[in-house]
Amino acid sequence: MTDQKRPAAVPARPRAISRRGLLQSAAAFGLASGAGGLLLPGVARAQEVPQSGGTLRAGILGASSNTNDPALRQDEFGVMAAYTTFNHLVEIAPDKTLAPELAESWEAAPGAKEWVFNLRKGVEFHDGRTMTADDVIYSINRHRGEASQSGAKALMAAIEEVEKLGSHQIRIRLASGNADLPWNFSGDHMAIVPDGFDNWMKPVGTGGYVQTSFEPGVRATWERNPNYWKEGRAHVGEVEFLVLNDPQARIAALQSGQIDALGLVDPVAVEMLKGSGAAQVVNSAGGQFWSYAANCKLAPFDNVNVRRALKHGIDRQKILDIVLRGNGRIGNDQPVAATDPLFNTELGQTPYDPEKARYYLKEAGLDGLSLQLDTSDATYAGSANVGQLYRQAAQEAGIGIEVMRQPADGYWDQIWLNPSRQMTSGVWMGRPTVDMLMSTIFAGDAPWNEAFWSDPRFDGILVEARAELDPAKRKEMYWELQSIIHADAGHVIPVFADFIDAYSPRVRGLMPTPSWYLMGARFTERVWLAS
Amino acid sequence: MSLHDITAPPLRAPGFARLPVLAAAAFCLACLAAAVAAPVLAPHDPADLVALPWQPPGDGFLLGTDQLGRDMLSRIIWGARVSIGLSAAITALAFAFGVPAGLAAAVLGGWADQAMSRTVDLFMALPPLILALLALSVTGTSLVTLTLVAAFLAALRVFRLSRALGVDLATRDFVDIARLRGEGTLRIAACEILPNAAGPLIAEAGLRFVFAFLFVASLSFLGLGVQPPMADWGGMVRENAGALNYGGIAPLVPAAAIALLAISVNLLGDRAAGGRTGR
Amino acid sequence: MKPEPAMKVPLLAIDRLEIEAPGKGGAPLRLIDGVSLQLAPGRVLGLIGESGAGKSTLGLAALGVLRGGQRMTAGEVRLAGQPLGRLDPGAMRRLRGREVAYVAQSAAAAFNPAQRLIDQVIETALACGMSRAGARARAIDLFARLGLPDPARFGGRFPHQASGGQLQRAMTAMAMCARPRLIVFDEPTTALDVTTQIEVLVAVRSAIREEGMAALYISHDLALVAQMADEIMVLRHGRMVEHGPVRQVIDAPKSPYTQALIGARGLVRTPRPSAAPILEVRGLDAAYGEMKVIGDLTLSVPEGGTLAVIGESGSGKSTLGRAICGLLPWSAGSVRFAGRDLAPELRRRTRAELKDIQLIHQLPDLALNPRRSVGAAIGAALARFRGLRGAAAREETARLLRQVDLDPSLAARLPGALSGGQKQRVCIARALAAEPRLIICDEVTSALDPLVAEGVLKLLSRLQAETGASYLFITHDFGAVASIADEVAVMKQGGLVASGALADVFDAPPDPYTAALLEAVPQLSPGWLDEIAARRSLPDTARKDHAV
Amino acid sequence: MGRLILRRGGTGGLLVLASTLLLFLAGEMMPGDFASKLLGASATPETVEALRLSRGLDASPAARYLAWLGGLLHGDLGLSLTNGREIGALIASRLGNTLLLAGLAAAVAVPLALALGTLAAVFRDSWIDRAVLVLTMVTVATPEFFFAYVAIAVLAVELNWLPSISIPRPGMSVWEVLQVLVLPVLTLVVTSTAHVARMTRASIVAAMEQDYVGTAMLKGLPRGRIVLRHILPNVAAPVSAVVVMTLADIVVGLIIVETIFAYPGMGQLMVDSVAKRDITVVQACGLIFAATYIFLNMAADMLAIAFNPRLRSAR
Repeated sequence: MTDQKRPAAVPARPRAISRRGLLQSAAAFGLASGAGGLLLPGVARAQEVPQSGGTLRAGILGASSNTNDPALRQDEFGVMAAYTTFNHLVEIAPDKTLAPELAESWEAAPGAKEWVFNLRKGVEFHDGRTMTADDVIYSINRHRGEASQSGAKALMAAIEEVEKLGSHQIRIRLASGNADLPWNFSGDHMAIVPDGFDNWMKPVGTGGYVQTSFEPGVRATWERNPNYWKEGRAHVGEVEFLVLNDPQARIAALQSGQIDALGLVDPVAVEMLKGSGAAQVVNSAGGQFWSYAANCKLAPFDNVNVRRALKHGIDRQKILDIVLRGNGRIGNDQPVAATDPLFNTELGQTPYDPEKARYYLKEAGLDGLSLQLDTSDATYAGSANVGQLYRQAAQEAGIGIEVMRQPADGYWDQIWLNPSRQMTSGVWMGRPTVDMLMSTIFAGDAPWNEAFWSDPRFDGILVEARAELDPAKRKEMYWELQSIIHADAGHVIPVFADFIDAYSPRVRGLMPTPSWYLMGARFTERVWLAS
Repeated sequence: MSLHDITAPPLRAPGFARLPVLAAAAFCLACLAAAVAAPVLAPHDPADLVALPWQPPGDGFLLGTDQLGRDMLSRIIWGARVSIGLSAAITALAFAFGVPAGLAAAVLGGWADQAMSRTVDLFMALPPLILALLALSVTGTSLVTLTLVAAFLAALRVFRLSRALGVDLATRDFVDIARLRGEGTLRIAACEILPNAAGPLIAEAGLRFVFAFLFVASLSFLGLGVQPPMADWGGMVRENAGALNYGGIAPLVPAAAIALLAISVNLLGDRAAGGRTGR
Repeated sequence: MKPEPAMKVPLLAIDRLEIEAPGKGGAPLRLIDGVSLQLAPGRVLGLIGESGAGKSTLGLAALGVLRGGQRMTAGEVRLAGQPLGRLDPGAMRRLRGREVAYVAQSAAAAFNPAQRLIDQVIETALACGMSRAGARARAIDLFARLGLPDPARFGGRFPHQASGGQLQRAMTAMAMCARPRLIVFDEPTTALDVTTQIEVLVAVRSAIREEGMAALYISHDLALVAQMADEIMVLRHGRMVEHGPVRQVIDAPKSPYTQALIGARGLVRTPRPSAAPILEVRGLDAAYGEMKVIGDLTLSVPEGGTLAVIGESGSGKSTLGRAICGLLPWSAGSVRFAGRDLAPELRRRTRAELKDIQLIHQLPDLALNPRRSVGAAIGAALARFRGLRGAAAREETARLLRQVDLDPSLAARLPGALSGGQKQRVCIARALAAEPRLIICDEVTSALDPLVAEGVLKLLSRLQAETGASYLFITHDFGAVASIADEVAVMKQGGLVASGALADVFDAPPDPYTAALLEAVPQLSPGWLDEIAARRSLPDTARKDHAV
Repeated sequence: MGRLILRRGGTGGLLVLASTLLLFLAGEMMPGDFASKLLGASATPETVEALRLSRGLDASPAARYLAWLGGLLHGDLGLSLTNGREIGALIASRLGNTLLLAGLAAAVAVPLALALGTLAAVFRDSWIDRAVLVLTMVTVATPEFFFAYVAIAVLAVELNWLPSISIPRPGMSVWEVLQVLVLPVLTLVVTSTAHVARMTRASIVAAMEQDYVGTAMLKGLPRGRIVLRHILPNVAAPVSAVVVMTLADIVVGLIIVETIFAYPGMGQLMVDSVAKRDITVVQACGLIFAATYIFLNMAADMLAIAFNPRLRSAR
């Protein structure tokens, strides 16, 4: 956790939450019932009327290679900038439901293979043009096709056709049914830009702010879009992003009042920031979790009892207390966050129980167990230290863990998903839908099946649930899936880490938002500044 | 020719300046002992969480605890092993390659000297931190590559010094005598030149050691140095830097250790180079 | 000679002075031990002694200055009646330059390399309140009187643009510029060639006489002091050994030490009958890179005898030695040794050839590896050339050390623990270890004190008789030549100007250069310098000075 | 002297050329590539290939090296791999910033260091000397990032006197810009002063051992005059060389300071680009650093020539 403090570490080192982390997370939206009971001045209170104006300054992780092109964006900067400049077809509302944004409504044909989206009329781009279906189709097609360089290419791969039905209506045909399709359009990659647009130094969108300057890796500024179509949104007069990467400098900048907003706050700083009165800290419990994946194709981890021993040999509370300083929840070896409506509330929590672990080892016919655990800062900073905690706890259960610290460079390419490794660590930001989450990590043919686990029954239920439009049935199926993972899969999921943000005292309208840092990356249009 | 007035008070007795040198020697020895006997000396396992994070000194933890609640004293002791071992390895490697190459260049002269010297010129013409950054990006960061890269950079300087010393010594009459005996280059370099270059080289070794130390700390800052959970002092400063904003002293402990060791080695190196004022 | 003035108010009075320096073991080392002297205005006192006698320390004390670490522990130094030990620094500073000035041995190092000469010469005069124009005029006048070329513009040079002799004279001008009453000359001509030396001596002497200044003239060369001084004080180990008027000290030395000093100059060798040459050098050309040092040189060394090669610095005599040894391959010509041609390159010579020709250097400090013991230095040669190792080598080393009159126990010592003379003897022993047929002695006595040098020369003569080795004896010192050579060759600018049997060349110099060289060799007789000065229409001394 | 300078300049040119090759090779050998870094998790072989093609990476290394060199000769640094921008434009403001910061740091550090070094040397073995010795030893032995953090914690956070972020904004007054730069400048000054001060002291002490200083004393000159007229002119060459080398070190040493204070300079750009495998930018930055370093080293040598009357008057 040492390095929790450096959510982004320094530029030379791959970001703490890189690749699997930050990059996906933008598209990540766990539905959650946010952390309640905040008594901060900035947290929205009904009686307060938002004020307009002022300059909102945020410290953002970034690099000189940043671009405004949402298809190629990297880092926190790209995500935050995307939601400041652009709108999307749908948005995750602060009340955690899927809300219309540039699409006013949508409808799926039975089987969820065909979708029709009705677009909002009278929305103007920053350059004065009015948004039509052509713009939306262009914006979607940018991510498809052979030549696409987009990060959302895989996400859009299931789309077979995008059709214009009218000036403000489109139809999307999928290869197979997907009840959750609209969620895919809330991700930052999927920003809506004018038809044919490609001048990314001067981005044009329909968002609440118009970019006025952009120095990659240094700063960017916006001013309020005077023609913004949304009511009661985008309150501040100007927005400024300062690229701040050094963990110490980020906190210091907030403490000394040079910035108003900071995401990816190190849990270690939380208490101090709260105590100092110099900042408001907002925790958003969401879908971010750490994982240890035991290789189920490799003996002895192909024996479910060994996997159960591993699950009982970890002291989740200690990791939560020490590494996260309580800023999170303990995990239960399944990926759905407790804040998700589809969370299986009836699943029993696996405790830290060395005796039980020993018992399971014996069941597996083993007296003891020793294994190598690969960790790397490529996952989250300080993962090696968390590994040490696991080692300490597992020792009691007769499980010897050798914590390997792998170089960040090449960890994802060479160590992770390498069928010869015994146990690897990973980090997941959650996914907008439980289906996405499970199909990317747990399905037998999942691209990132880090535990090499497969269960035909699980796979069958998963496909069935995907096309199911009935909420009650969905819930039943997803509960079942969670329980299968919990009991059988190769994953040890010790904790869910909160998204922790900090704001200067003058920021108002704050609200825990489960989907990502800084109010699901939409803070610029949701907060306002007290004078 | 240093002159003084006939009335001027005589210089202080040399014994007076001995105190800092003795203290430096004591500190170096202590660090060395810590490095060698870490398993015996450290009160706790450096990886074990023994208390709450960032406890102040006292309460059974002489130097408090670190950002994870590990015993700072134990980590400093084990860190001595990593830090000193690494710097020593870097220095040793740099000398193992730099000195023979430098002396060979000096004694051989001609195109061999030209080839070696110009190559070294090229690498010395590039900023060391940039070189390290590039090299470590190419090779990937591990204890081995880190040592090799830092040793290479140090070896460049050692080469230059050795060559300069060698060129100077190679013109000495006793080297002529050895050549008149028909002795080979290697023997001349080893028997005639090396022993006479030893003084300045030892002083340089002290300097290189300190630089290696700080260089590794700088690289640690850039994420290219010693990787956790290994405890090296530079990394410990970095890991605990967060405490500064709380008014915690945790990062001061390893920082002070670095500074003290650097100063001590410096002092001893100066003394080895001769003269208490000759820095 | 001028009449001795009455010594009523001594300009400089030193009374039972004691000066100490920190010694090695912590016990202080007494550098000056109860020396007293008085110097009247206008008089010149010569201080004589070998290295370590304390003469420079005494000279500096006259300026109220000590070297680093030294302390005055007793006695008093009075300058113009003022007790230097009790003045405040400011007052002391004001005395320097106007009352007393200093001329150092190495003017090249004593001038600030970054400033033009004139600025440095007039600096003190300006500080004394002289106008810039006045000071410049005075300096130019002094330059002229000291025989510097183009006096009006000479001062515009930087130190590196003037020769050693010129700098020495410029430094004298600098000392004189503010008209001090006393000048301390600390070995002012030791670093110069004899022909240059004599010119500087003449110029300096006439200048101080004209200015009526008193002087302390410090030198290790009795002959020089005899020319410059009115009286002589002989120092040894910080104590005064003898003090008296020049004539008295030279003609009737009272102390045995002084007698020995005077006797050291009288060593003369009985020439041997000429033998067949063991070494023949024909048409030799040698160069350092682009710079040609030796051109078309031909000479030979008689078997069992000594050829002395004489020349001033830059004449190429040392280069000749290095070429013959093989350290500097020659570019043309041939060298025949014992009837066989030698290869120019060292690595093409046989071990026997290497063994047969040995080299002894001028500075034993540099010629001995400071990190190898005496025994190891000699042992390396024994092992290499005679295959002796272990006990045999140790025995032979002991024998060699005894042969050069050293205690065999010295074999265990490092060179740093030996005196200069001992070190040179070790070098000789090391050369003998090879049982060579030819030894090239490159200025082997130049760095040694006269008495030590005499001992080394005697040793070399004796060894020649014992071993039958031939010597190529390279030197600039005529005294040494007379005591060791059978034949001489005089070199100038890389070529030979005269050669032949010792007596022939010395008694009837065949060419003007050799004659001038011989004439410039300081003689003990006090009137010698006057005679030369009279013979040459001095001060036309600038003719051979040229910028380096 | 002209010939010496020409020769030194020629060597410098060759070194720059050689360093281009070195940088190019380093870039070629760097594992991972920008395309997969950029596309991250969503990278598929096709998207990576498409991106690589679009940046012209399909040409052979030799061809790309020659093209790069050709571009350099025309002052064209090429395009950034990650965002396709002109590197020249990307670097221009960064270079300006870096030079500004380095210049300010040098403007403070150099006179300070010279003064400290001179004082320590002139009052050798006095308390001043010892104080300077201890001060320089401590600052040399303290990692600069640590000093920066302490400075931020105390001066920015605790006392709130100075901003901890040093991003100059357009439209700032000179005074505001200076204020923003205080902390990084302070850090650089602290870490770079020691070296120059110690070298200055050593040079002066060495000069004081020279015979001509003894001569000056024996000429009865006051101490101040000896220092000013006889010592300082003679240490100008070595000290100016150290000063220039320190400048070079400051320019390069900015990497860490820039990172901490978020100052948009070259060092940050380079570190960033290495992480993103934006090889063309890495190469351009590396080249500029190398050229600066080589040039300043050359300048140091030339100053030494200029200050040495012996070399100055030779030819």
